Amino acid sequence: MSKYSTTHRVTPVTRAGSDPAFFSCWDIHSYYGESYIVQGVSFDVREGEVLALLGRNGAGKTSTLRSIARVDSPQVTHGEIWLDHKPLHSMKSHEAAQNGVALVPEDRRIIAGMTVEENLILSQIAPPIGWSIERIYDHFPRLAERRAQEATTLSGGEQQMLAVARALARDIKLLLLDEPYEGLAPVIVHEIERIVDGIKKLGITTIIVEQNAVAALRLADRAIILDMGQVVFDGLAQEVLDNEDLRQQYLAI
Amino acid sequence: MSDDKSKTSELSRRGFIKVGAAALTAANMPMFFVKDAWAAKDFRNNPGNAGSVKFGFNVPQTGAYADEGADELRAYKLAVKHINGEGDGGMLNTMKPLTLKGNGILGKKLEYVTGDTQTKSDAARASAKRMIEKDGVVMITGGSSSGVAVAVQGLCQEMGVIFMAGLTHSNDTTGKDKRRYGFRHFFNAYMSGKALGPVLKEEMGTDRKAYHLTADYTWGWTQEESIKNTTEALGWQTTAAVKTPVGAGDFSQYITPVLNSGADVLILNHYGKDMINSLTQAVQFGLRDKQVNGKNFEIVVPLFSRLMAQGAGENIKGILGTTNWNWSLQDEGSKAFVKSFGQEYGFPPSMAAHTCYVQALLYANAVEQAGTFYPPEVIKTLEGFKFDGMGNGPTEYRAEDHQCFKDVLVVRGNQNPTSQFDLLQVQKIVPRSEVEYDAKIFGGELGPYEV
Amino acid sequence: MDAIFLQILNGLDKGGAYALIALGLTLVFGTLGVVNFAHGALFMLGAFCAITLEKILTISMKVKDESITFFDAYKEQPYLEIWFGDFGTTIIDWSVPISILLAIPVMLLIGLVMERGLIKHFYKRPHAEQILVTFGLAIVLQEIVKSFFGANPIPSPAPEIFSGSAPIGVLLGLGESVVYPWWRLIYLLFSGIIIFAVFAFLQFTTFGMVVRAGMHDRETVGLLGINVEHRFTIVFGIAAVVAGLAGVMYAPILPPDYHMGMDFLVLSFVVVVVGGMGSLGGAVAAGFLLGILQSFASMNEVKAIIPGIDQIIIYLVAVVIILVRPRGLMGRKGVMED
Amino acid sequence: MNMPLLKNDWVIMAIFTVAVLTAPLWLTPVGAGYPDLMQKFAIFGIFAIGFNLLFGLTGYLSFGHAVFLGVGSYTAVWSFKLLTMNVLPAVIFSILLAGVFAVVIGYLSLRRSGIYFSILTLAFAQMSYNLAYSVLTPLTNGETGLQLTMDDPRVLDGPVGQGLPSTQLFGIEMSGYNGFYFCAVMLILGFFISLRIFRSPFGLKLLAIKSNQTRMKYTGFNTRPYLLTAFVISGMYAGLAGSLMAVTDPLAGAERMQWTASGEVVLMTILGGAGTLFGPLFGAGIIKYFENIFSAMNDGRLHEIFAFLPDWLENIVVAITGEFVGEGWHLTLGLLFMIVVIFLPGGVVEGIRRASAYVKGIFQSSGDKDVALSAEKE
Repeated sequence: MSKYSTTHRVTPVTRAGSDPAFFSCWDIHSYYGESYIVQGVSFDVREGEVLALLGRNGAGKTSTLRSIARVDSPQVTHGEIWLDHKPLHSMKSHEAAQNGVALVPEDRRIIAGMTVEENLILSQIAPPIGWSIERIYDHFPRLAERRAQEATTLSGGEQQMLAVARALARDIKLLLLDEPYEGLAPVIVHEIERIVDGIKKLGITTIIVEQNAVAALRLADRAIILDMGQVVFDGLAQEVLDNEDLRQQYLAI
Repeated sequence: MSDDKSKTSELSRRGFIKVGAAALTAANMPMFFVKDAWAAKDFRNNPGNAGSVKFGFNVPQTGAYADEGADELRAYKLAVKHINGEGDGGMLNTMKPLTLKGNGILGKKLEYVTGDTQTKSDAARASAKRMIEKDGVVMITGGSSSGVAVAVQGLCQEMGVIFMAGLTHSNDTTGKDKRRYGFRHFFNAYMSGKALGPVLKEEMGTDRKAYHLTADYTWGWTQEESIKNTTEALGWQTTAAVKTPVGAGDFSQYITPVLNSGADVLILNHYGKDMINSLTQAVQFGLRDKQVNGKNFEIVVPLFSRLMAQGAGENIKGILGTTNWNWSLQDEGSKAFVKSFGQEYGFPPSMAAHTCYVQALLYANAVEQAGTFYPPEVIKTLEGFKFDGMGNGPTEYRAEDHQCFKDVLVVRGNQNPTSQFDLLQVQKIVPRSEVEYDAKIFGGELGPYEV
Repeated sequence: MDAIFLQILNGLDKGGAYALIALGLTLVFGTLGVVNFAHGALFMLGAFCAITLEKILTISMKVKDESITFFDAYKEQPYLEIWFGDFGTTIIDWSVPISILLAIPVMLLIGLVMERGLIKHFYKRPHAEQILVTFGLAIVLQEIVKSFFGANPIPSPAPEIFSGSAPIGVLLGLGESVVYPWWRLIYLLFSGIIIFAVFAFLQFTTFGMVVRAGMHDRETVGLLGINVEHRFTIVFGIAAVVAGLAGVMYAPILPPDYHMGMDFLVLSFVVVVVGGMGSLGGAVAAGFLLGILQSFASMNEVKAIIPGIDQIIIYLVAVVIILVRPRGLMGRKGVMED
Repeated sequence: MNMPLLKNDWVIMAIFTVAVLTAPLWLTPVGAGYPDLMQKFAIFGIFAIGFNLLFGLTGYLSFGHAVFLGVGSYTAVWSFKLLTMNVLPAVIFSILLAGVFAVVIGYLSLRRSGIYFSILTLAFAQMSYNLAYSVLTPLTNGETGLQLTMDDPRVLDGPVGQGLPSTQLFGIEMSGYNGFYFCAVMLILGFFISLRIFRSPFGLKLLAIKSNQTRMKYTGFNTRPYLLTAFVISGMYAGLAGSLMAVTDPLAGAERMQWTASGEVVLMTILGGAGTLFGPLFGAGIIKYFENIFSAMNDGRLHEIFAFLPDWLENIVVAITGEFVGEGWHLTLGLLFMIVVIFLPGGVVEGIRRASAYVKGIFQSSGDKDVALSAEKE
């Protein structure tokens, strides 16, 4: 299990369930078919906290998020995931979603062949329902303008907005943001950053995965660095910004 | 070599055997196969001193003709019983001349093996080979299509085992593809045409325009040709003859052109499922209610069977066709067979059952008469064999082509059936003399007695 | 001209049947991602719903034919006729349309049981294994039907009043010789209604919206808290019902036998693929297109130029379309391309 | 199959050769030790091995492979009719012509992948079948099948005596056991080539294509020539199998090209275990065994088999088993397909592997069950 252990390896301080952490995952192991991707990841998130999940390409960041959201692949073979005293590890993705998890995937996954509004309606079919569609339109006037447009014809930034809006349309406890800035022009990145900042102000617990570590760290309270499927650092966001060795070794910045 | 042909004489006859090759074979051959081979007399599957012999019943058990195959098998089992002296004896009581004694064949108890032809040549041949190579049968019989019959007949010729064909209506079976080791009790397309001719003339006159829909394969072609020859001789015109793919399912695209073709008779050269579908759909298109050229539009189905009539239901009523045999025949042989079949199974036999039953009896009788299972002698006995009391009046197995000649039935779908089995009404029994023809017209060669 | 008009009708009619079968097949492909070789068997089971109902309705009082002693020959009269007279006769006459009422619950149940009991476990298995298991299921289903009903086709006529042909030539001013069977017109209408109903259901209901979304991106729909699997089970049931109804209504055109599903299977796959994997509209368009082309290729005039073209037209068109358009008429990228 | 001994190809070949050549001995107790069925085992074994080279290695599921079987058969029979009854030219021409067909069909079909590829191959095969059955009757003799006749020219052979000549290999007649041994030698050769391909860099490339075609394309690697080569090799195997069918029984029918025939080899391969060396052989054997032995059982035969039971029990057992044999053999086959896929994903070979791992587990450790489990995981 620990053939990739490194000097920075952090032993989990809490065992999930035994500590009243709002969100907690403990020793999760996930596989894509034969390949072993997440190799014993453990961490906690406090309510309202924003956590940046960092690491190089292939370090297992997206896989960790997907493991938490309980989608079919990667397959979690071991470990526990708790959100607000509910055992996510024994749920399927739709059950996890009904218990307040929302994943905004890296490629946004806007449903093709449907309008903006239909994409929003779709996210309000299953409970618990969050913002009303009117409130979303108030908040994202760009989406209101394009409500009848086929959603996949939106620009990248607008699609990202829609993906986030889709999460807000549900009553969520944990937002998982996967590469929200990826592939967007700098101007748009600023806009999305403002939106994410707004979400933080709403007090929604968030885990953000981002290649652009600096941008993520600006936003995050805490950071975790993954390397080869394992947690090699768990500390304050500021610490990562301060520790150049760490950044060079694991983030190449 | 010797193991598969079971005969030594062949080695010299073929003359191209090399000593080394024979040695190789012998070395490869498991011992237990050699044992019987050399002890045997000189033909394949010689029962020798064994107390029993086996027939191979090769019938379609799966696929579209499985019901026909099931009926064939019932008839065969009945034949085995009767030959072994069990049951009421069936046609053994009516067959003349009769050599069988009701104690098996030449004193040997008759047993049987079964196989599934799947109505595919390859599967039928594989099944027949199993019967010959593994089960050691002395005769193979059965089948329900001409393709299968020709394929198995060819195999039986090569392997030196007699084949009594089941349902096969193509002229080729005893024409260009005839074989010394194959015999056919069923009638053929040519005879259907000959038999239908006078009835068509009587019913529909001589001024008709016929439209053919023909299954696009060899049987369909021979039937179309035979019927065309007959009707054109009557003075009918042939408006069109359209080939349809086998298993087309929906024939509507072939039927609509008939509507405006000016034809007043539709001739369906289809068999089995194709016939059931094309007839059902032709009736749906209102062809039977149509008036063309001041005459009632008519549909003719040259080859009928009771199972097909069942499948077509109401649509068959009043339709003319020919059939090899029907259970309502009142001759002694037919009555005896229908009675024992009915008592055994609770319903009347189909023409497939009749054909197969008779074939099994005829072979057994020929062996008994020849006093040996040696195929060339049995073949010689069957060739030109004349008999009566097995339905359809006096019958002959013609020596030149192994085709059976007997009366042919022209039937009509029954308008008012008296029971659930009373589907076909015999319109006319066409005497044998009217359907006979010269064996040379279809060519082919029987091949040798000795193989 | 008349001939061409009739061939178009023939093609539409045939196309309606192809489209109905292909529609269900595509629904299952598109939602569950399962290659369902048992879909033809569902079509066959539908047709046998009609046969079964007819058999039930015509349970008869049997009067033995005393003249024959050695087998069970009887003349029969259905109890319905004895009890209700002409009304009973009419009910029996209408057994094919009535059996739609039987087929809907039965096929739905069969579909749900099939999906929950078997197909469910094969979502993530390789397509080859899906093919093998559903092919095995198709064989088992048809052998069961065979052991109950035999291998011979069983006639199941349409109601008497639809037995003739409609004089559409007179109605449309094309001449008297243009007639078309009532039942085939009804079949065409029926397939149109069913296709429309399925599309309307998918387009205008919330359930349908979820299904459409799920066909595009199952995972994301799950992430929105929707139990997709549960809904897809129902979609499978609907596909079974569509196939079953296609079978029921086809019974008067093609007397059903146990093998009819297998006969349609290959063709319906060709239709689905020509239409493009995962595209419902494509499946329907391809069904009608191939139906019409097949009808025209069967015309004597065409066959005289290219002998045997009616034997291969469907496959030839399939080859051309797939080679010219990589994903069939309206297929989506990445669906069943690996 | 992770016994170290079996890692050595020559050991595999030696065992395989002995097993095939002694087949008459060990197949007889199960009722399959007669020439025709053993020929079929070998022929369909070759067909399935060839199919596996395409499907098992590349993942491309051809649904029209029977067309090459048919082409092989027709070519062989024409060679018997026109040239000589010697089987060598027939086999060679069949393989070559099947190869030519495979180049054309493969070139076109491989422009697409996934189910589009499958349907393209299916369409080519169905067109060939429909034409061979009807329009091409002068070439194929349609429904009846292409047969030898007395007046065939056979330019290389002298005039024949009475009756139709037999196929022969320099004088050795190719029916019965000789035919089987000829097919067996071809099977051994075919298996050897397949083994070499599995182990070769070419085979590994094919496997790489199977696991990730898109990635290989991105890296600028042109997969098409590799796929086409695999397709043609596999078509030639089918051509060989088709010619052997004609060698052991000089007749060629159109049904050999029907989709059901193509489907059969697909089922054989999946049933045995696609992508494994031995799987297709097992699959071919099982299906042919069912077709020939199970279909031939009837009530009489069942009564013989169960004669050891008390009468009342015998009747019940015969009544029940009777539903699954004879005319019910399709039902058994269908159930078998389902059972194998449900319980043994990966086919019969997977089943054998699991069983052997389980047995090993029992022998290696009394008490430590983890060994068996870990063996399974490997």
